[in-house]
Amino acid sequence: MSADATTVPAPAGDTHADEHHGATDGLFVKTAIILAIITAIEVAWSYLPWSDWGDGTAMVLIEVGGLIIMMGVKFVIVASVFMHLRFDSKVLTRVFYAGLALAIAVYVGTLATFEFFTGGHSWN
Amino acid sequence: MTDIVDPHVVAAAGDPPDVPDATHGLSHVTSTGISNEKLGMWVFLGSECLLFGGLISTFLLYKNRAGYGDLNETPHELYDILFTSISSFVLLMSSLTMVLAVSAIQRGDHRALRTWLAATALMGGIFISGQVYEFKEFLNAGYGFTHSPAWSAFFGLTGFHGVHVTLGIIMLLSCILLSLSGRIRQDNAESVEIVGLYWHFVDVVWIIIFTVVYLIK
Amino acid sequence: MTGRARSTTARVIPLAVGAVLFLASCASGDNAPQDSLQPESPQARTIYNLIMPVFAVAGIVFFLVLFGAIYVGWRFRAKDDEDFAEFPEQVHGNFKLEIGWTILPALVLGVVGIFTVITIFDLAKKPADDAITVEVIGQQWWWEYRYDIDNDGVADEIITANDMVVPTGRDIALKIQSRDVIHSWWAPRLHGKKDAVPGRIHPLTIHTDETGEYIGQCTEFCGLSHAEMRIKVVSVTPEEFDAWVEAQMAPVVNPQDEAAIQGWSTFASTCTSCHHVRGMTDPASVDGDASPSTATAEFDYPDLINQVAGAAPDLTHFMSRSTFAGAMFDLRKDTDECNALGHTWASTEEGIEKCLNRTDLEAWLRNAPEMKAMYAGESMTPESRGMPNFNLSEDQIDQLVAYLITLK
Amino acid sequence: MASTDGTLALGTGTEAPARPMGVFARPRNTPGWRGWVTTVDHKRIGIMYGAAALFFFLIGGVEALLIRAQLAAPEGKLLSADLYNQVFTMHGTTMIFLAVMPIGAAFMNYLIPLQIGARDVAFPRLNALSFWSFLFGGVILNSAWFLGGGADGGWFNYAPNNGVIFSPSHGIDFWNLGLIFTGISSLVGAVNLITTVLNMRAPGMTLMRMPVFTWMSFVTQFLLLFAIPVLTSAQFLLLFDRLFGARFFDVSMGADPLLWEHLFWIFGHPEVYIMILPAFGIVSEIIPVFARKPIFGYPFMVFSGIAIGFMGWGVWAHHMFASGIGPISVAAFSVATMFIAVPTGVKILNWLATMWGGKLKFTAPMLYSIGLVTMFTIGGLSGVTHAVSPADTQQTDTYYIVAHFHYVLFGGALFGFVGGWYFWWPKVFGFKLSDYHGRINFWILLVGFNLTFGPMHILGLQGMPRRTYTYRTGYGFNFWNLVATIGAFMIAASFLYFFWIIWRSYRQSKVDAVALSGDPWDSRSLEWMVPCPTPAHNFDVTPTVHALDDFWHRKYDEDENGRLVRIAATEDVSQDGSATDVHLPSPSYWPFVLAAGFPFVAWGLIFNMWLCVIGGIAIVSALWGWVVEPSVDPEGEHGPHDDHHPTADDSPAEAEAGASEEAALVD
Ligand code: HEA
Ligand code: HEA
Ligand code: HEC
Ligand code: CUA
Ligand SMILES: [Cu+2]
Repeated sequence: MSADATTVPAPAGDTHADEHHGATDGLFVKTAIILAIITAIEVAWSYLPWSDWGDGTAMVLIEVGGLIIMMGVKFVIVASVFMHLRFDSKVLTRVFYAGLALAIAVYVGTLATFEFFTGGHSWN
Repeated sequence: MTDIVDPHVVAAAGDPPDVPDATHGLSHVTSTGISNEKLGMWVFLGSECLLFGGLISTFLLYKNRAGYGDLNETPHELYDILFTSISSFVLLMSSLTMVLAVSAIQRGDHRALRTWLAATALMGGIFISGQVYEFKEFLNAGYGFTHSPAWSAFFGLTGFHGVHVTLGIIMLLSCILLSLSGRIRQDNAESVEIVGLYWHFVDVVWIIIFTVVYLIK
Repeated sequence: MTGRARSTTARVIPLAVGAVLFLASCASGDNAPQDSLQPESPQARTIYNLIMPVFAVAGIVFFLVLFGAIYVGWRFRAKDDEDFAEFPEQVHGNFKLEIGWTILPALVLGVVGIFTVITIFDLAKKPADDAITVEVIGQQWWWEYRYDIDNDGVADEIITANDMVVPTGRDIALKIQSRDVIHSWWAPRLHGKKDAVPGRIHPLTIHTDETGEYIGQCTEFCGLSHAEMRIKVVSVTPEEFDAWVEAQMAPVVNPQDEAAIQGWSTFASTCTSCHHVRGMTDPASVDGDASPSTATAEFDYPDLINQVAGAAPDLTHFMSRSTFAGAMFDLRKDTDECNALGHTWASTEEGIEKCLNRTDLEAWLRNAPEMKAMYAGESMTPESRGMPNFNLSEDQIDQLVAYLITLK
Repeated sequence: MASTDGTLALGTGTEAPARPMGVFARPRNTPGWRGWVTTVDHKRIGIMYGAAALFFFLIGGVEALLIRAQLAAPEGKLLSADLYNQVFTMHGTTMIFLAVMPIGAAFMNYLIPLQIGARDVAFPRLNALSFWSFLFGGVILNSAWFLGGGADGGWFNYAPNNGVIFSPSHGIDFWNLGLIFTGISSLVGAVNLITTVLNMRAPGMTLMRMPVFTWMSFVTQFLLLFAIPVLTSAQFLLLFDRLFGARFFDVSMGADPLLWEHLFWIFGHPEVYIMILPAFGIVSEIIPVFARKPIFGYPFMVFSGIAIGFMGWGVWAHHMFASGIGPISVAAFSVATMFIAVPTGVKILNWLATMWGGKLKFTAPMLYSIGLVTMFTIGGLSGVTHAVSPADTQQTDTYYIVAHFHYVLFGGALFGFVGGWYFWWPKVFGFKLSDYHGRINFWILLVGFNLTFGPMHILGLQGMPRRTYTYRTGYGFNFWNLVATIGAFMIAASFLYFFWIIWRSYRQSKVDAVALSGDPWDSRSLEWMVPCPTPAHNFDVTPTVHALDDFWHRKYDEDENGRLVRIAATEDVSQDGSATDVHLPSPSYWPFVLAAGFPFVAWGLIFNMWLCVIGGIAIVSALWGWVVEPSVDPEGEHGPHDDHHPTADDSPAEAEAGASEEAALVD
């Protein structure tokens, strides 16, 4: 935000005009519609009889992968549009996604050591 | 002291031009140009990712360790996906009303602000009611918080999220009250925006929970 | 110092090695039986051979930094305040140098890393096919061992505690488990440690080349008596081992002499809610003064009442052990003469006469919680752990000991 | 003060909110203890952090002495097994969470705003909340001693030994709740200081002009920001297990105890860098001053610090090499761990290179810094030997590990901190500590320290397990344990000496009161530009920064031959602290009241829910008071230049952050 906007009580109307480049109510509504559509696809997707189709495990991978991708898309849309990350300073994006990336890294690492990485001689 | 400048004009970005000091250092301008409050909120949200991540991972690790004997159903076997989809959808849409509230106060439209805030809080309330109903169903089926690791993890995670939503609702209602008493003005619209950030965050966390905890078997 | 330090660089290496040797020699054989730098098995030697060069590298780096600091400190010290007030050349950095000391350690560590990874997978190999499988089960605060000699995946009826008897020259595949909290099984001269985590079974392969006793200790903090949860691996020749196995499989013989019979019935009434003696018959089924050998009815064990872990040491062949209560106490007196008798010390009357550590055993029966810190409690609750005080009379204690020594 | 940012001001501007709560009339700059309780001044908060941490350090130290007394000889009888377990658990917990971390926080609080040329931190009241919740967290933890015994599960408190069945006393509940509240303290502090560093820098203070100490603190705060919530999530699980019968660690129902280990160490390893990085920052400030040279390779110093912070996230399972996570994970974490030695080595060598070619003056701060460089290296190298995981299976849970971490924590962090005390003492208290005695003290401490922890390497390799209340003759443990105990008492003596030095130097300063210049060491960074002790408003005028080591460059410049020449007298480029019309955030009761509610919540959860109600009332009313209280008192004292404050200010977001903290503890 500009220096003026923060220090001088600005006249009504344009205080934050410069801050939200193009973040209009119309955009928000459109975004919400897109989110709604993705959610509908997600739910439908999860109802599809994946395991009946072809090679079971591969299909399950597609199912899960698809759900994860749709989830990611929704997440990014909300963060960028509703939470204004797209329109705000990059610093905000960095601190937030740093936390998110770190969380994904350490927790995926942890779950992986539980699930896959036994290797060697094992009784379990 | 010739090199003292007005920090209003220059924020840590290379060598500043020489401008005489006018403020005695009490700066209203920050180095990044973002207000402290907003930056602080985002920093805090970054940390919340790790908190929810811990609980989500716990659930993922435990989701099939549902118990022994007769009462050995996993949460997945009891979910009513359609029901949860609807309440998730309501929460998702509350993000829209929230953002409309912010945009209203930025325009200076106080009535619209209050309307949208109320709508948001109401949708949050619907979501929470849905959750309470869902919990009751599970309890009736014999699965409580203390049943097994899977159920502890389920209630722990969703309950924890529910508490976040509840806190968000309280904040929204406080904003309505503050607005009614004239304490929220157009030029401090950012306070609503910050409450909004919290609200959206709680929503995006649910986006993850809904997929990872409910949809993926 | 100034001049010498530079030329000392070459002498630093022997110094570092010397320091390591000093560490290693601080303990020799007998007076440091738990020394991790005295490997006596292939596995422990593998580890040793990996760590010694690393110690040397560490020693070298340490001496470089230490003498570097001393040297720099000496050479560039300000002589006095005036000298200090003058400015040295203002160096802001040296990119090449810094890149150099980023890359050099990385290379050193890369090499260390490669050998480390190789060793990790080497030690994680499957044990040999003829390996004997032993279930190692930790509980507060003692270890139980169950054997699967023929390796058919079904534990044989050999359940012992404290002493783990193994033959030389064969891989022993351990299945490390726990019944309550996390413990860690460690016999330093044989192998590194491995945690016993409840709900999981962890593998560890050990192998002894020479007969003897290898001692160790539980090393994951497991509550009150963690300090006294000891380990003893007794390695014997394959022949002796076969004999031991046979003896362990043999059923118990009912006691014959009067005191022992009394002890038997006290045991049946007081102790069997926790301890089992395999093949024990019911003293109550002995008619009148007919010989105990006529007692035929299998003893019907009551439910275990107070051990969180769900077990107390199996006493079937109690006298084949050299220690008791988590190897905290000697069962066989710790004298050269008795130790020389090995694990069969109690097979003869004379051995028992001379070598039984009666004092501690009686004291244990008199008041176990006083001998070892346990949460035994005044009364037994589902949460209590360890063996309570039964306020037995001295006569009862004598009789119990008379009975226990029949459990050969 | 950006915390009072105009955009966030509530209220209409005409009606300045009256005294928010009748009883609690807004505190003014009260002298005496009330001034301290209500202060929001980062300097006073820093001092309180330091004092409280030192107090807890003494408690932890006395616990350490009990441990050493018990282990002086085999079969020690001073402590029972039960008491011993409590004592070492509380020793480790106290030293880490209540001594070393808050001493670091003390330095960071005091110095960061000064070093970046700010008047205060971004959220002064949240800063006070950080301090008070740390203090009350410590009170909760230590109140266990009077309410049924301390925690007895070890400082990392593995499941399921931390469950009610295995630890039926309430000790672990105190541990758990106490650390949740100190965690809130750290988290709030992290949000605050990160925002401060990002947002409150003086004009021209770019990131790459920040002093190394500020940089290391900045990295530390990110580590805290992301590590604390992981511990908190584990603690929630434990809390629900212990107090409400959840099954997160109930193995009989299929739970896996390794979950706790992972969560704890995902926090725990970054935690060790949280403890060391501020100390690294401190010596990076001290060494250049007494070598009369700039820090060698500033960018490398900064980036190695960032690298350490970053890599610190990928190595946690090196604490679990024996826990059965399987060879693939072990190999990965082994190698990852080793490479942390690379950036750390860069630091060590850059410090030596800073000294190289300098004019070294061995003042007490300098000695302690060199002590860190050498002693930390010993600890770091033993760390690398742990990273060799097959070897670690021989070392883990023995005294060799105990040796490692005392070398890095005491030989690293504490040596740095003590050096920092000597260095900044005049800035904080306006008098210098006796350098002569400081140097003697250093040598006593150095010898005592090595006597205590050096032998532990040998003990560990000889197979002495840690956390054992007793050992036996015949294992080769006797001699070295005795040596270690003697060393420990020597450390104790050196700290008593240190306190005497403080007292003596204080007396001395009263006797011959020489006015202390703002810059007693001829130093480099901005905090030395203002008088000693620092005036309440820090800077008379916000300095504009042109370079790294800006203050130095105001004093000196290079001539044509590259020699340094003085271009200005120190007094001419310093500020005299005489400004009078500076707005400062006003003191507040609420942070204290809010945090004072915490112990009641904790005791309530343990003993009686009604206590929770009392705590809850304190917390809720404090939150409310906080929200309606302007962060700058409209009636408070301030100068005439008021025109930038057309309205009474408040900052709801600050309160919200508080509220979501609240959420965290209510959950
Ligand atoms: C300040 C705290 C601190 C710091 C900085 C460190 C630093 C390091 N630590 Fe340490 N550590 C602890 C505190 C710390 N540690 C604590 C408290 C525990 C025990 C917890 C418990 O169990 O209670 C522990 C335990 C611990 C373990 C687990 C041991 C076990 O329980 O089995 C391991 C294993 O890898 C380890 C490794 C390391 C490594 C590789 C470093 C590295 O960062 C060190 C890097 C530094 C150097 C190597 C020296 C300087 C470098 C050079 C001069 C360059 C040249 C060097 C080479 C080429 C080698 N540490
Ligand atoms: C920063 C952290 C830190 C610090 C500074 C210390 C300092 C010391 N520690 Fe610490 N220690 C730990 C962190 C630390 N420790 C941790 C994390 C553990 C692991 C715990 C666990 O296993 O769970 C541990 C464990 C540990 C053990 C192992 C216990 C065991 O495994 O059984 C031992 C044993 O000797 C020990 C000794 C010491 C000693 C002698 C000091 C000394 O340096 C202490 C010096 C300080 C003093 C002596 C106080 C000085 C002042 C006075 C005495 C004046 C008296 C004043 C009054 C009476 C008012 N510590
Ligand atoms: C409530 C359970 C319980 C009862 C009843 C009980 N014990 Fe024990 N006993 C234990 C436990 C547990 C141990 C292992 C203690 C340890 O080492 O920490 C033990 C250990 C022993 C040992 C050492 C065994 C070994 O190999 O280490 C002997 C001998 C023994 N008990 C004898 C008896 C006798 C005789 C009685 C009856 C008078 C008795 N016990 C009753 C629980 C019990
Ligand atoms: Cu079992 Cu320690
Ligand atoms: Cu670590």
